[in-house]
Amino acid sequence: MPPAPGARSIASGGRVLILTLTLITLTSSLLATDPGPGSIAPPTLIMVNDLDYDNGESLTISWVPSLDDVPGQSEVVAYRILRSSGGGQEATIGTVLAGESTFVDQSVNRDSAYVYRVATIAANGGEGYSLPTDAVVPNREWLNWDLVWLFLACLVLGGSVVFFIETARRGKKLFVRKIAGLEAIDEAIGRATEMGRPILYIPGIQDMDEVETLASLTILGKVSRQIADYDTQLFMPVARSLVMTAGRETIKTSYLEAGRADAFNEDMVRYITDEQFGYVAAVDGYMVRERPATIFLLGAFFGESLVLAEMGNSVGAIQIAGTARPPQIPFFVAACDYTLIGEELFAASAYLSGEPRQLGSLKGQDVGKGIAMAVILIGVAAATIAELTGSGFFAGVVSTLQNVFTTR
Amino acid sequence: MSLDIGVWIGALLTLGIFSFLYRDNPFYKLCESIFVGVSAGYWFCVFFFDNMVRKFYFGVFPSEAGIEPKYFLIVGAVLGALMLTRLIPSIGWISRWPLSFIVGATAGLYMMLFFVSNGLNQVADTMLPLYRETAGGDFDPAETLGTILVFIGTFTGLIYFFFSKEHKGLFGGAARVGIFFLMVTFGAAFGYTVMSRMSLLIGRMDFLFRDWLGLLG
Amino acid sequence: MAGHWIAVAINVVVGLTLVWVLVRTIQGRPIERRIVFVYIALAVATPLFMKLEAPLAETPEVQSIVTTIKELPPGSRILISFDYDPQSAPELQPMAEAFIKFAFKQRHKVIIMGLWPLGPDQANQAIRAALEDPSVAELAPEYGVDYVNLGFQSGNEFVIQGMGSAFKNMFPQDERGTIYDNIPILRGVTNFSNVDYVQVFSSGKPGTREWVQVAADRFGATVGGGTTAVQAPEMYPFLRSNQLIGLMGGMTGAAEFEKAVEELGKANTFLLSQMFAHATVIVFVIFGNIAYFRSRRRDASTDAPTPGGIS
Amino acid sequence: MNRTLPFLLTFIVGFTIVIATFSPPLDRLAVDTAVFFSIIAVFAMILGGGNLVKINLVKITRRQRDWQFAIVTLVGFFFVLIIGLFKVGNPGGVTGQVDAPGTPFFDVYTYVFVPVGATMYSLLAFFIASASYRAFRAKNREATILLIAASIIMLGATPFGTMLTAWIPDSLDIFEVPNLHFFLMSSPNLAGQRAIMIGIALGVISYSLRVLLGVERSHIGKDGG
Repeated sequence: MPPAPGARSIASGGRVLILTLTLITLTSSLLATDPGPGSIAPPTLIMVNDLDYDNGESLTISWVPSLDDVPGQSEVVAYRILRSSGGGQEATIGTVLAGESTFVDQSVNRDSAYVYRVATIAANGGEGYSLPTDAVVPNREWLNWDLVWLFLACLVLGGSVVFFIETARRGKKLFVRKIAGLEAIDEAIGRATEMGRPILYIPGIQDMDEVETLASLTILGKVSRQIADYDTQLFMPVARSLVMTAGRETIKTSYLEAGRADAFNEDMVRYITDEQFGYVAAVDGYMVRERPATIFLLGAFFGESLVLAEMGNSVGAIQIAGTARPPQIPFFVAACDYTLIGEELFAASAYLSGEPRQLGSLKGQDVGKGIAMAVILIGVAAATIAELTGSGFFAGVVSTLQNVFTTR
Repeated sequence: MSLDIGVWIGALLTLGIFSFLYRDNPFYKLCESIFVGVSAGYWFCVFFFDNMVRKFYFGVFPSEAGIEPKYFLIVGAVLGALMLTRLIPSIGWISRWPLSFIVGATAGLYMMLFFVSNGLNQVADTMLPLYRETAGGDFDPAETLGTILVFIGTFTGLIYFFFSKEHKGLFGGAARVGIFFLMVTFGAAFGYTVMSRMSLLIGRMDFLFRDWLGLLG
Repeated sequence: MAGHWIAVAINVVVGLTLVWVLVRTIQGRPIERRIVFVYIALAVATPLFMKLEAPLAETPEVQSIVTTIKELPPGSRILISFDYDPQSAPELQPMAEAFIKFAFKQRHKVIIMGLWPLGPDQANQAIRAALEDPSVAELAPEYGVDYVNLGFQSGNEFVIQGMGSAFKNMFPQDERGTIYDNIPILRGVTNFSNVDYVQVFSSGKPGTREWVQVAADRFGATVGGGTTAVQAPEMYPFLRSNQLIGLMGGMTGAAEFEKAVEELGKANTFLLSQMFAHATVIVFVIFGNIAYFRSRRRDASTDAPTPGGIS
Repeated sequence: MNRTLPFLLTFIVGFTIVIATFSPPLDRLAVDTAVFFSIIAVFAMILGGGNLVKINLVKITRRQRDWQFAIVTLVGFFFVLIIGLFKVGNPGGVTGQVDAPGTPFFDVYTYVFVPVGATMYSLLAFFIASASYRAFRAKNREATILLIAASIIMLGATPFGTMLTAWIPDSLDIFEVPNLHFFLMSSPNLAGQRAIMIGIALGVISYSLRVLLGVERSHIGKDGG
């Protein structure tokens, strides 16, 4: 992949700041309507726009097509865009087909000023040149002011999470309700120990660039810490090599913390294959042969969720599942003993740690939820009043709120 | 019946996998082992050529003149090479550096992605009047009911997810309403999943009867 | 036609045996799962031989895609991303074929790409199928002028983000190795602002969700989705909020699209099997629950432990 | 040192990407990070592939159960690896696309990979049927709602639903299955989806902050490890 010569801002809205507007007088364009033999009308009204909030790596040139450029006729073939900078040589930087009226120049530097001309190219080889534009310097913006509301929202939410982490750290007790699936973990590990059968931990089938996988590995940290205490056998088959490495690291840490470094074994974590159902086939085989007493299915799951959960159910294991993918949740609900739904998966590691600071972060995200609910309530109420009474004030409230909460 | 050897291999493998439905058997195990080995090798090659050769090598040493080399990619390769320190147990802890890099990048990236698309925009889209009119200006009962349900469901669903309050009393009642809405969502997901899986089975049957046996026009 | 009647006969017989299943289930002796498997196999296979036409309702999700495409002036540029692999082809290929035929007949320019390695190959198959259609062949769409396949680019949603700056950055050349700037259809196409519509066919991640999040939300592209049925429910929030213009969900969505654009194809053939399979699943859910309620009532009256068999 | 550097790396990389969202000159960072990830993943695959080979070799040498199939797995793995990495039979030679049509690598994909994968996937249809007979019980009010919704969707998704309720008069057409189907999908389902999505967003943000701020650092490991 070649480097992007002119990467532009991700989200600059549609607002375009017109820096330069070079008007070719009406007279000259009228004159151009009567071209002599071999000559052709040039494009007019050449404008050079610099996009708001970009990296200063592109300029957009637009024009009013030549009067000879009539749809369905082939007198005009194309437009040629010429550019010069710093009084240097003028060069063609691009050509577009007849009928087009814009060109994005992505080969500009922030430090230079550019002058453009656009030429009509006729079928008979004739060319009609526009007047040159004023010089334009592409502008770089360090901050995208279109996103200021997003930034503030980040600050509020991030701030509340950090605030409660701090509050908890200073020793204030924070209440967190029971989450059944997580309460059951102790029991599930204990059961495997009693039965003398292994525990199977499945961290989903996605790689480390998926936040659900990260969450699953943090839960693995807490779970394997307990497993180390109980001295129960743990097996974790994975579908990604990176997850294998990270999983080993996580389990090893837990075993070290439990003072059971001797019991740790790299083969607890095993890479199977990246292929979804190749992985499933192997894990199913393991379940049938080894009959694990407890199965954790936590992470990003797709179609394989049902196969794994059904198979685990049929070998009589206690199953604790969790995913943020709604399509897979019903199958977990049906075939597993406990299911963590969406947000609960991400809260699980904090909950399991029991550490005040971690629990504080849950409180912080509840504040976020509270704000979301309050905004929804106000927004809906205002929208309803506006709809019923036609009040401009309430309509204004709604559109302001929507504006704040919409980033597209 | 097909004369194409590829179709035959495909059909035999298909039957081998289907035989698992009766019980686990050597024919199935054979297909499974082939699949595990072949797929691991396949993805290794694809990732190698796509990531190492195309992205990394041609990123640092562009094949065409005039393209700026991306030397910073070498940092990525160094991080990657650090993963291999795991092969030497005494310095294996160095592999935490690339892992930390990945964890940080993933956390940072997803934070913003989910905040915008899953969070803010969904909140904004729920702010609709609970009284809806048709295009002609009359009261629209269906739309009104729909909007009210979306509002109640979203609101109570969020209550269900509250962690710092016990589900008791009025709050607990609301959370219960919320879980009902979640159950409809899961029911819908179930229905659609059935649909999807059946389609795949239809595809396989079509392959066996049409492409292999030639029984269908 | 013989196949049709044999299939119908088999279905009548199989339907009658369901009574036996019901009786056994009520008696607390549920049938083995392997017998359930046989029912599903028959429910899917036999309708393939039947020749019946099934009625189909119109849904706003699918119709809005059709209307959007129809309202575009001829010569509009449509970007299609093929984000699936052969494993999901049974669901998505019929959809893709019908869509491409329709786009060609509306005389639109089609730009193809894929975020899944094998997507562009599926696209080529769909194009081949479309070109076999006599009425499309008549229009003789030309590669490079009327359609182009940019191939696969890895990087998931980052590819879409990169395309927001310039398509060329992500796809320096097309699948056949032609330099981006030398492809006539791509002249003047810098980024999303130069395409009129984006259609995604997806079966997972990256897929329609990522296109909505990046192309629609960040760059304001008009995005329509075509997903496997599994993915469809997740798309409704985007649909309701107009982040997604329309949606074809699974085989039914494809069948409806085929009907709406008068391109009856595979999806309509498969729909009958789909219908029988669904009916079978529903019947089994009902049977299972009848047995469950009866056993519960027995428990309540005799205080006996839960009978086994249902696990 | 063993813990501080990884923590700093996580912290700096994470927050740089967050800040980059707001800064046009930096917004390519996210794209470049993804390339880094891909490169690191390839090195990790060496470890994964090595693990696969090791496990199967152990199985064969110790004559563990089903060791014969371990040979099949290894042969399949190395066969594909060799024809892939050395581009055996590739018309484009060593510079050709590895999975170009016409190569043995592509054939393996088309004739082994696709049919087995698709069939494995379609096994799900059978599992769903048996699950619906044995597992989907209206055990309580929640489960009942789930089942009813699922049934309406399954009916509404095929012509079956249309036929079943076609007799309902037009004035009550909201009760026809296709309409119920759309109503369910666009209202209660949407509400549930939205609650889940907003919840997940908050969960991810809180989780990410815990990771980036080092409150949660199990991925970093323990000193001296």
